[in-house]
Amino acid sequence: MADYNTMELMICTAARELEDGASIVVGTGAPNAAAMLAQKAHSPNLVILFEAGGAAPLIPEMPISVGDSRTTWKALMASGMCEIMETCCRGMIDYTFLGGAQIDMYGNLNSTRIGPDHQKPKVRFPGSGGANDLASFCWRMLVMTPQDSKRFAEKCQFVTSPGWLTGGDSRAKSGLPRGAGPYKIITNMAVMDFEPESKRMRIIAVNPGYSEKDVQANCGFELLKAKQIVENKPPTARELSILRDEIDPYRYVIGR
Amino acid sequence: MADYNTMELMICTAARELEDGASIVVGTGAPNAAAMLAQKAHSPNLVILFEAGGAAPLIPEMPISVGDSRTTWKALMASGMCEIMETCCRGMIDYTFLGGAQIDMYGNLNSTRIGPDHQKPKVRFPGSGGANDLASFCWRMLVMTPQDSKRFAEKCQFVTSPGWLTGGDSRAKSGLPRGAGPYKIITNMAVMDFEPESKRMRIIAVNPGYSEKDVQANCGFELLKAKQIVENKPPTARELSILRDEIDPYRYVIGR
Amino acid sequence: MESIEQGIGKIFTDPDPDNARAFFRTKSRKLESKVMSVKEAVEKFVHDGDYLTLGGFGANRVPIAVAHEIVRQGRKKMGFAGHTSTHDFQILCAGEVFNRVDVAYIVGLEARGLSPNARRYMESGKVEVSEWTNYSLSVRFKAAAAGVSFYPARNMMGTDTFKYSGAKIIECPFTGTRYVAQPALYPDVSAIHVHEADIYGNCRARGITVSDFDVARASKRLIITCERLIANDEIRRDPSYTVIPYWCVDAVCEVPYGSYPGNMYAEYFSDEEHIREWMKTEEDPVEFKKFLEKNIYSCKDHFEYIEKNGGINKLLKLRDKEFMFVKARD
Amino acid sequence: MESIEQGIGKIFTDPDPDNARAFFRTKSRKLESKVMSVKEAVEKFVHDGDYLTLGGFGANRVPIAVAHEIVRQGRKKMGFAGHTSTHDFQILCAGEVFNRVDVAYIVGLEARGLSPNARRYMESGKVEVSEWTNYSLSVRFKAAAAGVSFYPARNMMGTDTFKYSGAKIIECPFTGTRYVAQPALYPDVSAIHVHEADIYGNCRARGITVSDFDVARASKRLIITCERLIANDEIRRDPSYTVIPYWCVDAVCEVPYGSYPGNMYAEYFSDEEHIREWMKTEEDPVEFKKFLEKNIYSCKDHFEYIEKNGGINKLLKLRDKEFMFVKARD
Repeated sequence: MADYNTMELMICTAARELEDGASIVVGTGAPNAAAMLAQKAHSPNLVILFEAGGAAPLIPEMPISVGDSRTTWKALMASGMCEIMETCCRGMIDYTFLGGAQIDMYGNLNSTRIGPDHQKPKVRFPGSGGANDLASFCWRMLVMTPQDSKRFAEKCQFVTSPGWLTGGDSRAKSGLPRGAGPYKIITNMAVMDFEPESKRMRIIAVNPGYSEKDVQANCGFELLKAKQIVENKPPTARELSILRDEIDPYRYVIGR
Repeated sequence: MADYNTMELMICTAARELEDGASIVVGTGAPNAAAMLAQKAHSPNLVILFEAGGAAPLIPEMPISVGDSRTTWKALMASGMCEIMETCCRGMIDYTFLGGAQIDMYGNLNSTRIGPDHQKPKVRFPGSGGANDLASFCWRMLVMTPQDSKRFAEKCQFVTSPGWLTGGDSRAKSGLPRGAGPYKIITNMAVMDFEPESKRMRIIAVNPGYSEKDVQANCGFELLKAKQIVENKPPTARELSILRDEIDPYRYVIGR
Repeated sequence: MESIEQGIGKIFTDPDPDNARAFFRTKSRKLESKVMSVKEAVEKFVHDGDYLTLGGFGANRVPIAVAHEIVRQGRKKMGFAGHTSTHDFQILCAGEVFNRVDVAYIVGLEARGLSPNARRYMESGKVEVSEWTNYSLSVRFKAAAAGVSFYPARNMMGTDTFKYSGAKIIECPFTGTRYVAQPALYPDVSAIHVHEADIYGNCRARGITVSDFDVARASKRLIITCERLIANDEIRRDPSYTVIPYWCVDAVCEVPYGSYPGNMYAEYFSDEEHIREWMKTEEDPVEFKKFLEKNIYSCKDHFEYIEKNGGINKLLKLRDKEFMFVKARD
Repeated sequence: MESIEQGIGKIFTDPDPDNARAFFRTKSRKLESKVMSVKEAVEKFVHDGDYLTLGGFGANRVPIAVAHEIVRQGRKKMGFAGHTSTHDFQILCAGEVFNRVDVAYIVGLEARGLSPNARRYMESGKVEVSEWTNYSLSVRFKAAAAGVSFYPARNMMGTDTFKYSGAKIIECPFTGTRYVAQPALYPDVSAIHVHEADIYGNCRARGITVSDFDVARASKRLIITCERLIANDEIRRDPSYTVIPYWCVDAVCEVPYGSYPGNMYAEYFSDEEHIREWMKTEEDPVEFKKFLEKNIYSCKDHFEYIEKNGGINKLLKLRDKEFMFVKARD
């Protein structure tokens, strides 16, 4: 039953985090696929929202943009950016998925630039978009990302979106809404959470075929390790069939 | 041609202040009648708005409430209170009409209470409603009111809505939007404006049949007098016929 | 942040956004039927001592059935947002439901005059007041809807309205402009009447919106009454017109003519005859008691109230009046 | 008011509400026809050096005809709000139209990848940037629409996004909660594409609204492009659906398919083939120059551009795709 690729594994792992009755703001691609999978597999009451205004659509196929018509297809509401972000800020949204070019041990994310000169960067990325907002407001931030030691960086060259900032109680002191923050990091190799006191990233599960050592070897900083590290469960046949047949038949995401 | 009552005179006088292409937020009753008259008589492009959300209706008959369906009859927009008030605050609204139980020499208005104990007033009036907001935001505040020395008070027992506050540059210093304030006070006896430096109320015109002395005798504070005090022009036959036949055929307002 | 000046009025609700977040975290996001009677909704969601907001504009698109039911069930010691509250205020005063009010516009019924009973109640000393303005209350709801503890506005400065409010004056960190900081108002419970809702609480409304969409979002608990229940499919047919999403809503009550004797945009005009009778009767406390017994306490529900005051025939006339059909003049 | 901390980024526009009021005082409130061509509208209302905002969401309900015309007329040294700006950003970069940008989301085209030419331009050092977020820019427009100089929000704190922004950190005078004060953004000129407008500029739109209604109110000058002109009577038939009132508007241009190659809710889907071609061609600056010559500089108007890329037949296919008709898969 190893007949799945790492993208499929990450999506299935991520989907399992989303319990019935929860709410989530997602982007395009893998996060969207994970939310759709959760909804179809085990959480029919998962409410999916998009930052540009779409709320609770019956998503008919993968959106290309978080503002395209797929995000409002038979939706319950087509609204605006303030509506969605303020629903998050009021505390009504449980989850969000984010990503970036770099992530550090506290879950801070860089999606802005590489290079030291801000006005003339070596590489310019899109910037925050809604990521900083969602990372600030949603109760639990999830990240789905391939694991390599450049991406898992000792220090982000630019902190676009807040994780636990510099760890400990630094996020609580920053003024960001109380109790929200990074929750789990899902990679091709492992699942990480954050140790409650130091807020440092910690391995809690490894994927079939990988060891803790592999994970650490592909990480630019020292990872903490949970007392018990479990082996992550592979996708089930049902999950895979929903994902392949219903959600992404053209393999836009799982074919990557 | 003295075939008109003082309410009709006040409404016609007020209507003449409203030039074509201006915008105004009005309430019910006489102010509404004045705005409708201006629109029908000489200012077809006068835009009339209501604080509850109605914008540019073709008002079919006198509204009972600034939120009733007459305020959105064939209107250009049915919106909300923030929409209207913020249109005012952005500086898009030229005029508003206000009133109150008391007005002082700086055009401050009391529509909140009589009696010294705020928690147990002798007489409780409605309070600000939108009056304080409109007095703060609209460029020119107009007042239409019967003239008597109790109403034109030395000091308002409660300043609900701002006029020129304590005169001089006190309003500019208060933080209220620059350049807005009371403009003209139209009574059954006279028309007053405000002397530019002291911001004290000043007679600029008297109505047919009244003298400056009558006006002062019916005012609880000393009125300034313009260099030239003119006699206010009586309503024209055309104004009266529009007012009586088209605007208020049931004499709800002009029959008072 | 230091404030330059502050009012002496009380703030009756907690503006803290983290406390509000902790509450909203627990609020259901499930798509499940919330249809119930007004009686049930008030029993379940309106408690003695709660801070209450009623949607609409005094006698326009107001949740009258809920206001009557609150009086009928004898709720007391509530807080209330007097945000151009006119006929609804009259009803709550009749039941002496509240003992503290954020005042923007109370006691009056606009062009109709002042309510004698509401004045008596407000002059009795039984009710604690803080003064605000219509826009201030709108902004306070808007701030709460945005999940923050205040928004700045340029009104109220220099007046006693400010002095008797719970607001504070601050300066813009960019321009030095002075503002009144308006503290967020998160009501414990609100009721809003709309044209259409589905069983989950997704709502559509037409005509003026006042501050209702912000009130809906700011409120911890929300009762929706609607002229008509509609199918969820109809909501999904075009989501552009949903103005309140279901996750804000705790109860959905189908109450046709639910704004009666108030006006409902594109449905029916206000029953001015009945409102006049109400105001007239208030002049005599003994008569008014009988009037309330007839129109509220002895009524099973909103429909019995309507039937006692002309029933469907009256409402057809009010429909004619709303659309200005010629016979409306009869 | 002292701020606790402040970003080092520039604020490219004046947040002062009294200066904005002085401008808006002079803006016409007359109900007069504003119908003109996109060419005229850009000539009249878009000037070198102006700060520009484009409505919609990157490649959804975007005023593409205006973006092309700005490039065609060679506007330079503009400021720009990169508020999830994707394909529209690509177009403006192609013309090197701006030299300063408030960044929320730029350079990328969401799931489609990054624009090579936009990256080159943004990495060239020719463009000054301040960093913000999508919500920050939304709040900055919302504050301007409300006629104030800032609104507080709970994002950005603790990050470099804040550090490279023009925002400041303040504390709530009621709760002590920390906020990022977001300075109001009053654009000199904006363009918004809507479904329907009358000749005066009263607009209707469906689907997602992003921040467009606030942008419309915040902007000193506003160009509306619409899929269809509709009669003023139709606006007045039910004013509940007017989302932008005419007094915000300076020009009304009827541009069916005006969001092409972007998506227009309930009208047509995006032309992904053409957008892919655009991105691919950008890889080679020489090829890209030819591509721009063909698709922008040599085109008389938006329709010529559409005709060169498949014309009405292509648009019928995109309509099928929008509605997910079976043949859309062909």
